[in-house]
Amino acid sequence: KEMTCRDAINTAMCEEIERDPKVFLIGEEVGQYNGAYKVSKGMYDKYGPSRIWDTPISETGFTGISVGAGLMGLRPIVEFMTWNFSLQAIDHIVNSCAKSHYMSAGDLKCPIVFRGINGVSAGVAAQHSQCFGSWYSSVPGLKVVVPWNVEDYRGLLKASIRDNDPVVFLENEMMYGVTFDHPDHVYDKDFVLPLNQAKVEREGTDVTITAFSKMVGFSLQAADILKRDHDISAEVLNLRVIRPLDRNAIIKSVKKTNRIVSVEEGWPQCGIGAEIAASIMETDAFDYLDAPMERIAGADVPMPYSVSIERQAVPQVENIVNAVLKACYRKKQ
Amino acid sequence: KEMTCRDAINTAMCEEIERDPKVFLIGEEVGQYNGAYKVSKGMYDKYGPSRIWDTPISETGFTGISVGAGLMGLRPIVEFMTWNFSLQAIDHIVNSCAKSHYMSAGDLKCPIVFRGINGVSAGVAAQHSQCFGSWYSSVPGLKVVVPWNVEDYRGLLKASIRDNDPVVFLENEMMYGVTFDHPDHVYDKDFVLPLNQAKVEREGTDVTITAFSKMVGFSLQAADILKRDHDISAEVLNLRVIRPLDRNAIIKSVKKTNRIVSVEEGWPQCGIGAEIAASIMETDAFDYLDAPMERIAGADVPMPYSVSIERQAVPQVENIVNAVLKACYRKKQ
Amino acid sequence: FASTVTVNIPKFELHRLDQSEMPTQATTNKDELMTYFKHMSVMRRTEVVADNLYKAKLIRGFCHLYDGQEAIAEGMEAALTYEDAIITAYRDHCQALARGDTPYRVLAEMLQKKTGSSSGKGGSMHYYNSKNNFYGGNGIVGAQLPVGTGLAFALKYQNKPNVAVAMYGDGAANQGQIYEAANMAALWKLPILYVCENNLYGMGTSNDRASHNTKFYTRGDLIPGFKIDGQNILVVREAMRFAKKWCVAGKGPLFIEFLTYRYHGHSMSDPGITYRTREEINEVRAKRDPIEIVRKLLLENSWAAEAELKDIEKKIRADIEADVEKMKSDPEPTFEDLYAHVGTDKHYIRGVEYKLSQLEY
Amino acid sequence: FASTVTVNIPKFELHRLDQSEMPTQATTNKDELMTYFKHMSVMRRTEVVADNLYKAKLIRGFCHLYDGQEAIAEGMEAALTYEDAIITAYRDHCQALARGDTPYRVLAEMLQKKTGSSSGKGGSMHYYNSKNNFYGGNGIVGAQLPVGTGLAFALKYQNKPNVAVAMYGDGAANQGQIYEAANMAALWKLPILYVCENNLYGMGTSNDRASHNTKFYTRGDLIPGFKIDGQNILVVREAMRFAKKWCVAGKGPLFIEFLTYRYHGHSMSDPGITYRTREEINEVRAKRDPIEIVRKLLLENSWAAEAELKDIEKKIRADIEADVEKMKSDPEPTFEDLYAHVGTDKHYIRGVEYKLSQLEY
Ligand SMILES: Cc1ncc(C[n+]2csc(CCOP(=O)(O)OP(=O)(O)O)c2C)c(N)n1
Ligand SMILES: Cc1ncc(C[n+]2csc(CCOP(=O)(O)OP(=O)(O)O)c2C)c(N)n1
Ligand SMILES: [Mg+2]
Ligand SMILES: [Mg+2]
Repeated sequence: KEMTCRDAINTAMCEEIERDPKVFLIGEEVGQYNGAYKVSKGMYDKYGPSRIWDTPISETGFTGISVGAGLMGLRPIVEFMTWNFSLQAIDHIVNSCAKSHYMSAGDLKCPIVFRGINGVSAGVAAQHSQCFGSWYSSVPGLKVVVPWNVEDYRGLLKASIRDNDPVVFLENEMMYGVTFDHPDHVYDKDFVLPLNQAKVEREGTDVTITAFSKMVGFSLQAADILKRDHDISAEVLNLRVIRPLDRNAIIKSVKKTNRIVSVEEGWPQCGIGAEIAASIMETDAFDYLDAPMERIAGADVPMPYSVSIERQAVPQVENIVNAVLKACYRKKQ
Repeated sequence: KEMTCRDAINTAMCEEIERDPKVFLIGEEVGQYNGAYKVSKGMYDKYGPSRIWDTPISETGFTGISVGAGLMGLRPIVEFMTWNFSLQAIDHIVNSCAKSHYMSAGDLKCPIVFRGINGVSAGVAAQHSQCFGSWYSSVPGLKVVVPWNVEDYRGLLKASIRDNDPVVFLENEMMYGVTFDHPDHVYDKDFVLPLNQAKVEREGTDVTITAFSKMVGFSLQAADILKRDHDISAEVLNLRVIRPLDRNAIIKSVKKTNRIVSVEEGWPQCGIGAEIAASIMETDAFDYLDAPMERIAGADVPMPYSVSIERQAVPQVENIVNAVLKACYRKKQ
Repeated sequence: FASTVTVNIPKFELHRLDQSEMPTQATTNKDELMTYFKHMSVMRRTEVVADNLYKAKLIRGFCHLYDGQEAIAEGMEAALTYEDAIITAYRDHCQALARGDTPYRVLAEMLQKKTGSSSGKGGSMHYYNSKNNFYGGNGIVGAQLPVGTGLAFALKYQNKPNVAVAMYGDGAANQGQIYEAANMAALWKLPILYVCENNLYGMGTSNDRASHNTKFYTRGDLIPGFKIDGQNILVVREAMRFAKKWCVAGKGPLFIEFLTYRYHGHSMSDPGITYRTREEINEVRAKRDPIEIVRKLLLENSWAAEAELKDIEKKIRADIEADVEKMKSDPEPTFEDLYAHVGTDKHYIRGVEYKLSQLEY
Repeated sequence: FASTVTVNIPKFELHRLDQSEMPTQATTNKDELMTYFKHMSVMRRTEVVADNLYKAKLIRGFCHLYDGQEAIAEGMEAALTYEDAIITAYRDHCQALARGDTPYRVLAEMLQKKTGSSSGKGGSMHYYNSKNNFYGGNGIVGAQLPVGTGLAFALKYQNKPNVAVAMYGDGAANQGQIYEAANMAALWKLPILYVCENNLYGMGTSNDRASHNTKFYTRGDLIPGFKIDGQNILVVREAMRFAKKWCVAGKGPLFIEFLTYRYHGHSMSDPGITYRTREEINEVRAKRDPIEIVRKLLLENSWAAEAELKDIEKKIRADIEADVEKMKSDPEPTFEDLYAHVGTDKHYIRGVEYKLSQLEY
């Protein structure tokens, strides 16, 4: 059955709103306008203003309000029109929310989902194209989810809404309109995925590619090219969740392939690739490496507008191919 | 000549305020109250309200105001009472400030210094004990400075105030009262240090320890113990600046010692240690490694209050010793 | 003896409210006053003890004492039930007590003990009691205001006939987030009371140096508000009764300003006398002390003898002293506690050293 | 013919200002009006062309058009000099033009060309011109308000007899940061004008669904403010002259609300007719169009003939068309530009691949 990622989010939210009266959606333009990116299309008409809350442009305010509602037992889904605007509200996510369970020694809980567009959209430039994956993934008390396809969007979002911890759910605008074909169970009302497991999207033996969000698709394309042109068998690991990061899956794969390339759209410094490098250094995975890890990441610049250099600022399929070739260099020589 | 780090900051600010009429200090309680931590003691009396600006508790507001003043050519020193409160203002640091030069293709400049207490103080718990080093260090357009001793505080702060880029200057409360003895030139009115170079605080041959801020002192202590008890000669590298990170110095040292331990107080995931691991992976430093890099970092938890577990949540000298021993394990065996 | 007494409430300063709606009198009786006296004395004693324990270096970090302001925490409680929700800032010991916590647990928390209210993990700024709808305790100035508005949101969402109270200081009034939250509260008619404890200073900054409009009760724009004395518990109680009724009737938020005073400095490192005079402090202690006001009422109405009240205070003092002696040998949190409560389920937690991590990877 | 004409200004809606202080008339002449007509026609044409180029997929990302609101940008400029500072939000093409940029550079920017105002790096939301004290262009709703207040801070710090203007929308009025900045502006008497362009909607949300108080000019609390028509450039000009004088006299900030309307949807993906009616749009176009108002004045006073004005418009149209044809073959930014201007000095920049980095490590 086919579906777009946009509809995957929409159906996941609808099902959970129908399942649990404590679940509601709140954010800018999510209601009467049907969502700035039409992700919540039809929901206001279906569920009305008691479940779908349009807010003023007050991220600090409505995020804090949602955290308060969550602390009292409701299950808010907070939409940031894009995650860039979460910077207005990041104190509430980190200090009012993520740390509460700990500071209260378990008394407070905040079952809340923060979701919206993260990372690079098309041509929206520096202030609207930042990946917040690594920042939020560094914060204890949060879970951080980075879906790629419809299966992910549905299974991970539904799991996030049902989860008892605060979840940061990072979507990708470029995937909203992309269609995937999945078996029926993905469309089941109770289809949930675990919030601590990566998925091998393609098995391989020569090199591991770790990726998340849109980069999973790019990595699969790279894997095709590598197979076709270089007879390299790449295993592609869709991270799915970057907190808690499924180190186990990464290490297992590296032990098999002995080589690894990390791919992400965000800035390189202190990114997810960096964490993977450190994880390999400090575990027995290191002993299995036949070459150092290669890292593909967004260029270390604010995002430019013009497509000519925007595409040079973010990973392309060919960059992944190059990195894999480099990682496999010694063998191929 | 002896001085505390607190006075190092104070004298550096005073000298720069006297040197350049465009430099001013702004923040909560910096003036009439002489600073929440008395860093700006005496400055209001000396320079008056036209150079020392007391603000309301409005971080978003006064940070944005300072950025605006910087864009018009002034040189604000913005004090966050602690960097935790920069979360209220982080959008201005990242989106209004760091990205401006780039988005305007060089037209806008913002010569501003954001400074204050970062990381772990004593017993102030989760909301007041977060290290923001890795977050800010990931942002292109910023410089991020992490001083340790009086030489650093003076030379790096004065350089930061004179620099034409926005600088994030991360101080450590636990160092404010600590005294250092330096040669006279450190107290020179024109003593500045480069904003892109690490410093070898102690030469060694067996292992490199990279550290910043308070952890430099801990690392030096660890080096003493390692020499005394294990005859291990540790080279201690004071990073000083984490954006741009002096990869050169790290790599040079690793090529000499063939082993490396990274030390930081912040959370491990996507931290500075992670970036160092990735930098080693992707450069020729990797080929010189005789053992994988070891990482010492704050525990992956919100900071607890009680000293009994607070000390277990942040690196102690013995942890550094342990990590070095592990990094040297193969050799010692 | 009269079984009740009625006192006059001074005139409210009003913003978009009508004087005729406001309470003018408060009636009370011996039992009530004795309860207030005891509760506020426990609060006062807890703070004084905290002060001493801090000086003895048994308490560390920040420690914001509430003495001088007790009539607000206790007066609010007298008008509310535990079905109503409260959130405050870092000056929160007495709110914790008012919401059902004990001096033992509150002080044990500060003493870094596992027997403390937050198992020694939160410290002075982080008390909670969700069972009694107390949500902290927040160390970030102003953050409690949107969060408190969210408590009101949840009450309304669930159609509860209750109110949420978000307390803040005169300094916090300059955080923009309150105006974002209040705007939504007004749009959505949420049952939220923004209670400003105006103790005249935010740290070392007086009202007029921080706020271009120091009438905090008027700062909700179209949201009605009032200002009144916060030192007389009966006044606070009646004001809060009025306010709760207002909210439960669906009229939306109110801005409430209680004029009060903190005896101590801002936190322990602040002597509190560089930006205000000893005379100013002494004047409040002499004329507007919340406990003395109740004591006077009890004595005037012959509902208690001076000695009886002194005995009560002595007993409280002795009890808390015994508590402290006992808790000194309570256990501290352990390495296991360090990793507990990061999330509601157990996952890999990276330790300071890799080998100290919880779970493999 | 009369060499000048004087028109009456409608009554200001006032907040803490006195009607007697407010301007009541505006005097203008042929030259001024012709200039306004030309400038606003250039603005209008630039936006229309941007619309078309967007539809032709030559412009990407967001593109917020200003047509309908031109009298504000141009009227402000008529009252200010380049020594005064301006900052606005993402709907900034026409402010860029008003501050001395050319349609060529403005459109080339949108067309992703290196010849664009920001060398193709900023795009539609990011125009700047520090030489003429234009500071953007900011894509974060509300952020320009504290930053703009900082411009005023710098003016005052340097004792300049000038004013800073921070423009924002009705939607942005609910960002708490404006109230933080305005409070400091009032405390410190900064020469800042908060100019709200009330076009009735923030994206798809009408004033009353977003703001509990929709009188934006009153929302500065004790800061005075006024509201007036923003479609007649003469009214805008006189209002701004009054406002500048106020600030330069050291009286501190003002809240100014101009009632206006955007013809297009919020950005290109918004048809703009789901939350408002075509009639509403047409009504403004017919009766309150800023360019038509000037055209009418020119014609009424026989300062220009209909054909003459049409010719001017045709010439503008042809010029911009020629510009666009020419710029289509302008170069795009290159890999070298990708790494330029991250900081003021050159340092290691990590590329997408390691080998694509600038400098070694
Ligand atoms: C966002 C933020 N900024 C600054 C601080 C530091 N700080 C803690 S309390 C305080 C003063 C608050 O004053 P007020 O709101 O009047 O409350 P009071 O202490 O008088 O009860 C400040 C500046 C903080 N904790 N959070
Ligand atoms: C902080 C932030 N939140 C949300 C957005 C998305 N956004 C861009 S413009 C806009 C509407 C603003 O409306 P208004 O202030 O009335 O200005 P107008 O577009 O009408 O000129 C929104 C919600 C943003 N850019 N920044
Ligand atoms: Mg106060
Ligand atoms: Mg608008």
